Amino acid sequence: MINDKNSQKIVDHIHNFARKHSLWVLAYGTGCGAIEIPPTMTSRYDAERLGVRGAATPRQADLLLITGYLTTKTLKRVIRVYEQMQDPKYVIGFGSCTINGGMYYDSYNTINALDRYLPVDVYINGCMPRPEAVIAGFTKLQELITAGKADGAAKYKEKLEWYRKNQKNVIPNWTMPEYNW
Amino acid sequence: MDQVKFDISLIEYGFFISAILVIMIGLYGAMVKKSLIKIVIGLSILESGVNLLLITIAYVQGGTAPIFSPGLLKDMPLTVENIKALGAGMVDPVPQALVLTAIVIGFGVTAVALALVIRLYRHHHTLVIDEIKNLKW
Amino acid sequence: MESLLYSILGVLVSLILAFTVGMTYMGLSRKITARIQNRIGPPFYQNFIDAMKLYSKSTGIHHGVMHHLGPAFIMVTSVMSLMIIPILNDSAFFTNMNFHGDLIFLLYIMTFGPLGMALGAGQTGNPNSAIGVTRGLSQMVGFEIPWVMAIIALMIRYDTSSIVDIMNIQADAGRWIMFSSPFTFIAALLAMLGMFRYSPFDIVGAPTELASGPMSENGGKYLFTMMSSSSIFAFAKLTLYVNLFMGGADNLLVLIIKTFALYMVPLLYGTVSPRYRTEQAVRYFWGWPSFFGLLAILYAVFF
Amino acid sequence: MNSIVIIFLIFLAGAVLTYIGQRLSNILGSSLFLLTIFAATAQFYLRVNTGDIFSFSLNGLEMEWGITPISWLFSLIVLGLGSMAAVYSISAMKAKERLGYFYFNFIMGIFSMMGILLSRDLVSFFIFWEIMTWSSYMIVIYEGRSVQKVGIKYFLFSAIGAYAMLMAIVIIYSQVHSVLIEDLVYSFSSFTLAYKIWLPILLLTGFGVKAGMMPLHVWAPGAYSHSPMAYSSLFSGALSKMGVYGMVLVFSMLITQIPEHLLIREVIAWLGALTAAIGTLWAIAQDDAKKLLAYSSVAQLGYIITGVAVGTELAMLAAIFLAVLHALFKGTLFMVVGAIEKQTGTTNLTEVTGLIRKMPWTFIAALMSIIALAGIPPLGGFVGKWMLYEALIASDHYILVVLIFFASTAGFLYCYKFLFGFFLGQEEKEWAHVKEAPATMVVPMLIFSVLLFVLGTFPGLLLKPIDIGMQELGYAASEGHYWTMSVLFNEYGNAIMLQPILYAIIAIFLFFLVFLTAKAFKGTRYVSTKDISSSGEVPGEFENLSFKENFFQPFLRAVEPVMKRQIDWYYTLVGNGMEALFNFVRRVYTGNGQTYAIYAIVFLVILLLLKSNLFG
Amino acid sequence: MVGSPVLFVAIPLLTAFLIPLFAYIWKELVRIIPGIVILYLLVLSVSLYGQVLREGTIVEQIAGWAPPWGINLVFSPFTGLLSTLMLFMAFIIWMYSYRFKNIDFEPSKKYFILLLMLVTGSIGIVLTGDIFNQFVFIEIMSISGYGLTAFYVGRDSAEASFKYLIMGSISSMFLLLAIILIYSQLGTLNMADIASKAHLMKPEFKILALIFFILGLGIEAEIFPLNGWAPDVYSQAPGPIGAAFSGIVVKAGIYALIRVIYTLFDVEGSLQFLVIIGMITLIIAEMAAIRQDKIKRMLAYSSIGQMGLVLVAFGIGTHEGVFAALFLMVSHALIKPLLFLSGSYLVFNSTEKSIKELNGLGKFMPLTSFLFALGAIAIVGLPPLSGFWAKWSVLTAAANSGMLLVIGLVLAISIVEIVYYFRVVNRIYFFKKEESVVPKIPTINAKFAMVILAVIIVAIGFYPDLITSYLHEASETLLDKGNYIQNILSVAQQVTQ
Repeated sequence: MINDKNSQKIVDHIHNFARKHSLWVLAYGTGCGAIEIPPTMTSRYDAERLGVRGAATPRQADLLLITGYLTTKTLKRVIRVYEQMQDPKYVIGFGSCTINGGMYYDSYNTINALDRYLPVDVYINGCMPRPEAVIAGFTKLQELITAGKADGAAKYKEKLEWYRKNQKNVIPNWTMPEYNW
Repeated sequence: MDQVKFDISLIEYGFFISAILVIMIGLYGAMVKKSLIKIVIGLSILESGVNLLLITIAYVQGGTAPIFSPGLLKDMPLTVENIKALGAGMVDPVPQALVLTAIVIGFGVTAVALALVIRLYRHHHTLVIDEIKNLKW
Repeated sequence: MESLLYSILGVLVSLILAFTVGMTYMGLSRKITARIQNRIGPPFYQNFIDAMKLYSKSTGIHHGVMHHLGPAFIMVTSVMSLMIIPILNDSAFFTNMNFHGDLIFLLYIMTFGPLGMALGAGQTGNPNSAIGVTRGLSQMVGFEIPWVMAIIALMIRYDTSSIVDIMNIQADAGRWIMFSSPFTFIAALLAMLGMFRYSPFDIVGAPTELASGPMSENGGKYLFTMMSSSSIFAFAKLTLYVNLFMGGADNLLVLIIKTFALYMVPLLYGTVSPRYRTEQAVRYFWGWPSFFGLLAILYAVFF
Repeated sequence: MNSIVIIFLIFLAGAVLTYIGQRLSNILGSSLFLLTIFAATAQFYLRVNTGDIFSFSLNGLEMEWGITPISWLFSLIVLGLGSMAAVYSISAMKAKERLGYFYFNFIMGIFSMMGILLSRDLVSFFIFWEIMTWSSYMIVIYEGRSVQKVGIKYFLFSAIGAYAMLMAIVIIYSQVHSVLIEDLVYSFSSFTLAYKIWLPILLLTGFGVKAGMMPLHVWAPGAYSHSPMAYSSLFSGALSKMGVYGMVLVFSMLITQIPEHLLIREVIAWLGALTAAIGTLWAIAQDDAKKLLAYSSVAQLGYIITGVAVGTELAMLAAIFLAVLHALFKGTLFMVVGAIEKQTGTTNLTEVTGLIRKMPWTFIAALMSIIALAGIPPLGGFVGKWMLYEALIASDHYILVVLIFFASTAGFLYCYKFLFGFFLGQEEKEWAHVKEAPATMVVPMLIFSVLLFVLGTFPGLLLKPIDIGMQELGYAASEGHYWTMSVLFNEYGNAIMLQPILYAIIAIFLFFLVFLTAKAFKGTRYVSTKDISSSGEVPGEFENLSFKENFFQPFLRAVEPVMKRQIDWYYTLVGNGMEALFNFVRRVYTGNGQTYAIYAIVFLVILLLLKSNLFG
Repeated sequence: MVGSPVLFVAIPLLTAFLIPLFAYIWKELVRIIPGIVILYLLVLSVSLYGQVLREGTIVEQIAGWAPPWGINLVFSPFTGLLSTLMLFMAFIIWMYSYRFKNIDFEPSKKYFILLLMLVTGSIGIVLTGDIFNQFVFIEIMSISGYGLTAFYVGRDSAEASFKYLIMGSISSMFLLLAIILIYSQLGTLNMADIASKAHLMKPEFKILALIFFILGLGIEAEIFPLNGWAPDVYSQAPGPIGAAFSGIVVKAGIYALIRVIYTLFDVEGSLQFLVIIGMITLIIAEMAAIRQDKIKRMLAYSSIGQMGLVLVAFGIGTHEGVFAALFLMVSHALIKPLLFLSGSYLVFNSTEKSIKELNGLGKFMPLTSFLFALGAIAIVGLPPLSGFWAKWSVLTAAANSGMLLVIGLVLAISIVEIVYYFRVVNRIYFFKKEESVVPKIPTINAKFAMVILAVIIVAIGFYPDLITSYLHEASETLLDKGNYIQNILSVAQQVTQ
């Protein structure tokens, strides 16, 4: 009965509902975007009413926030954190820097397109995005989850080699353990 | 033997006092003098003093030498009473015997002491007793 | 046989009840905190959603058997406490395994959970977990002192070590122990602040400093187990306090009202408090709360 | 020949033969060693019945050897732990030097303990007591130079205790003109009041030293932690119980006859509780597992002493029950440390880490005994502690309960430290090579673990013989009476049966273990302990991520005022003062011959001056 | 009669002077003859002792003069026990020193002459019934003691010997003074006679005489302020002589003191004085012992302390007390020589003789070290060795007399004893050997001598009844003053009738 496709669908639906309304965020304060997180969470905008809540460790988190530009040095940590998160997991790119490098587009040690290294589910545009935009991003992600389209993690597994190649290109001395998920 | 009663006269006090004085001198020598030789001399004097005291005790006023010769007995019969009566007039012989023994012993001790002094001098190159204190505490 | 089934059913119901009520209280606490902070806050059922989500995580990791068993340990503790604590006065349905002397048993059982969980946290190899555990255990030693003093004062005063007896005594006297033995209640209440690990005493799982301490390696189902067990445990503790000090409850509604009222104490105290360091917390518990505990014992001995 | 004598002969001959055999060949020595202990054990349990008596006369003293139920009970500890520790020590001591010496003293240790238990008179009691002291002393100093201070300290305190005891025995002999214990008990009531108070105090000092009672415990941590672990298990498990045994005798036979007995009882009970509390605090502060266990032993013995001292039926029952259990779990724990020391070469909790996957059986044994130690149901420690609490509350020792409860809660801290330090935490590359200890070491530990479990669930198995023993000591009534006194048993009737409450606990435990987590266990994946969330950093292979140093620093900060000074410090102060005094006094021997001569004269003068005071 | 008590004095004295003659026959005889003589005397003593136990005290008159005029030797169960013990110790010491240090012919000649004289003196002290005779024997013993102490040239032996000599001279002075006093008052030198007439003495003279005796004999018995010489002598004399001092000489000194106090006078308070002075001696000696760094000095202080304890036991004054004292004497006479004998091989090749040099010798000299350890364990009174029973008897005796303070102090001091003995034993077994020390394996005869002692110690420890009956007999004899007087003076009556 459980294996039945329809009932699985129902279960998925319930699960997705739960996932959608309970987004535990690991806010990786990589860049200046980190400053936008506190107003988002506190009284003025109160993201918690959407079920968004900070998580202390990647093991507990569902959502990785890449808040701003990523240096190659930080990228390594971000990849590590991402890989430690449990499925299902989502990534939100924060600000222009994650999309095309933003104002650091020609810097020697920041990456330009986050998507080449990690599967980003939602981008939030702006430099910096205001809390309203961030909340809009969360809502967008929730929509995607409901629709079952927030499948970045699956994509990452699928195209792991490609991602790895890109990652290794920018990260010298690759010492990370193999992705074991 | 009955308890011997002594009639202590002034002269005997003199003997006692002098004997004790000798002992004191000996003790003084043995305890205050720093030279080993003087200490040995002190000890010798001490011996002599004690011997003198011993002899003094045995002294009987006007007594004779404690020798029983046939002449002494004369015509008296040889009874216990007579012998006792005779003996009362004699100096007590036992302390004299003791003193003889003690003198011999004292001699021996002095000899050993002097030998030791020689050994000590060879070893320490001094005769001052205060400096011969390798063994202490 | 029938009665056995009946009591098993009762246990299951009380379990579900504890889970539900506990979760709701947790959710409400988030809501209340949010309102105090002038936020809207999550809906009161947010915790159910969170639990659901955690349970629906499709992958999970463990660092070894002990890590895996850790949440189970704490769950066992919670359920065991719940089984022993009578839920309602003279209820035929909730025939819990309360027995004569269960107070002492409870004292032990309640300390067992943290230890079991500590073992689990230990095996993760995450230094943060271990640090959290040491803090947690230290605090436990702290608040156990006033707590045990309060319990002993109760035992002396009412000459029993059974919760049911104490409930009956209150029912007979028509007066809550809260009022008849105020010192005992104060000591126990202050100890409860530590038991709940709410704000001044929440350094154990400091989210930023220790990455949530003992549970930093737990995600998904483990976290779910811990969350639900802590809700159950919270309910059990509140019920115990209600039983001991507030005369128990005749029906579920009264129970819920009383427990909720009691629950507000650590919650509200927490929302307005900063955080104690561990040694400060320990010393705090050995200060006034223990003094009240001592007073309670003296009071019980002499009056 | 009397079978008691035969046992003693087996021990003595076995000890000597083992020593000789060990010189000839390793295997011969080890097998003789085991043979001796097992032969004696078998002889004891098969041939000796309670009530057997062997009496003889020595040096004009009537002496008697025999066995009473209470000593039979303690013999379980001695021989049970002794034989297991013997098996354990074969592997544990492999490739060590001076094995003959070790075996000899090991056998002598067991021999003397059996002697203590079988003695029915005070002199042979004392003789065996002293044999026990020096045989254990010999093993304490087994490691050599580094431990000689520890050894002297141990021996010194043992001697203080033993001489206090000897003084009591001598006084008793002068009063009773017999050294038989029964005569003492019979005529104790006719003693003067001063004797009635001082004799138990002297005896208790003697026993208190061995039992590690508060101001006399300072030898224990060093001695327990520095002897080879194979012996430490016996040392802490059985040898210290001899002190408890003596205390049980004193409290049940003598103190009950004192009208003002309450004060002694209170003082000793308080000392016991303080021992428990302070011992626990110091155990928490230790970084070395041996030291930790040693202080923990001190603390655990504190509970037992308290129980014995309070001396109500239930308290006594609890204390003896705890004594047996302490032998089991502390024996196991010392064995665990020994196994770890053998496999890793160190017992420092800050160095060794993450052995759980390498030494799983050892871990299980350690876990079981820690659970028992901490007094968590369903293992035996819980039953004992519960009875103790009840007894204390029932006899109005409220503050003691708090103190003991504090000790036992704080005990969790070091329990956790022990388990975490060795078995949990990061699995470092440094210890990757470690293998499980040999079977002969693991099996005794596991046997004890199983025993702990059995005694926790079937406490009646042990309570029954304790009950018989206590009736011998003059405690009243039947088993039912005792057991209804304890709330643990009354509702659920026959204590021999498995307790329903414990049934329930185990059932729930299994339920969650199996149904809730077994499936989940499959669904989750094992990752190494290096793969932890550490801010995205990838720890290197040799990067130390263990949290070991200052493990309980916050807690220790909180209790700092209590732990400012060890009692050792005061003893050292006294000791140094004494040595300085002695050093001063011996300067009367100036080394100058003349001075001696002057002394003679001065002495003369003094005698002359005091002659009327001194003579006639 | 198997032999006469006179032989105990005559034979060794004679042999001592004949040894140079024997040397002309065969040099080895110098070593063998003393052994044979001592062995003969030992056998004689044992058989006489057996006879005495069966038939009562033997009183031997010398040169036919009956007591109180003549000198007499008394072989009672008490003196017999002591003389047997002393001869046994002498035999052990002879056996041990047969090849000690491979001494040359000339020194060994002197050594054995002096040793025999020492034995003569000691046995004479015990057996004689005449105070002046006792004085002479004391002097014989002392003079041979001076000689033996200064036996080695290389050490500070002369210094020790000189101190001994000074004290010895003072001792003899006081003895003579005491004798003078007694003689002047009672006109007799026979002990039994003095004892029977002691009540006739003026009390002040009696006490003065007693004080002089205490001073004179106290120097030999090593009571507190008079024992400054003892540690020096023990430590500087050759090892076996240290053993002889602790096993023979001191015992003789104690005997003499006890004889004076128990038999000669019955001054009230003298027993109490014994307890006090014994206690002081014990305490101060053990205090000094704990801080020693020379092994033999430590043993010496320990020996002094033990003697203090013996005096305490004698001071208890009851039968049990005397029994305990005797037990302690016997036990100490066995154990302390064992310590000296094994200890002197342990520091055989070292010049300093310090405790440090014992480090780690357990591996190199297993037997010797073991015996030393055994001795140490025995002397601190750990069961099941003989020391325990000795201590037990002392304590019970004290307890029966209600001297609880004594018990406490003795036990407290025992703890001090434990500390310093175990420090040494630990060093032997568990320390690293000093580079400079060259271990010396004992010769076979020395090993044999030590093992005999050890075996006896263990045997007594396991079965004290081996000796207790003799000790009881002996203590009864000592306490039965009337019988002593009667035994001796009845001889006189037989002669006069």
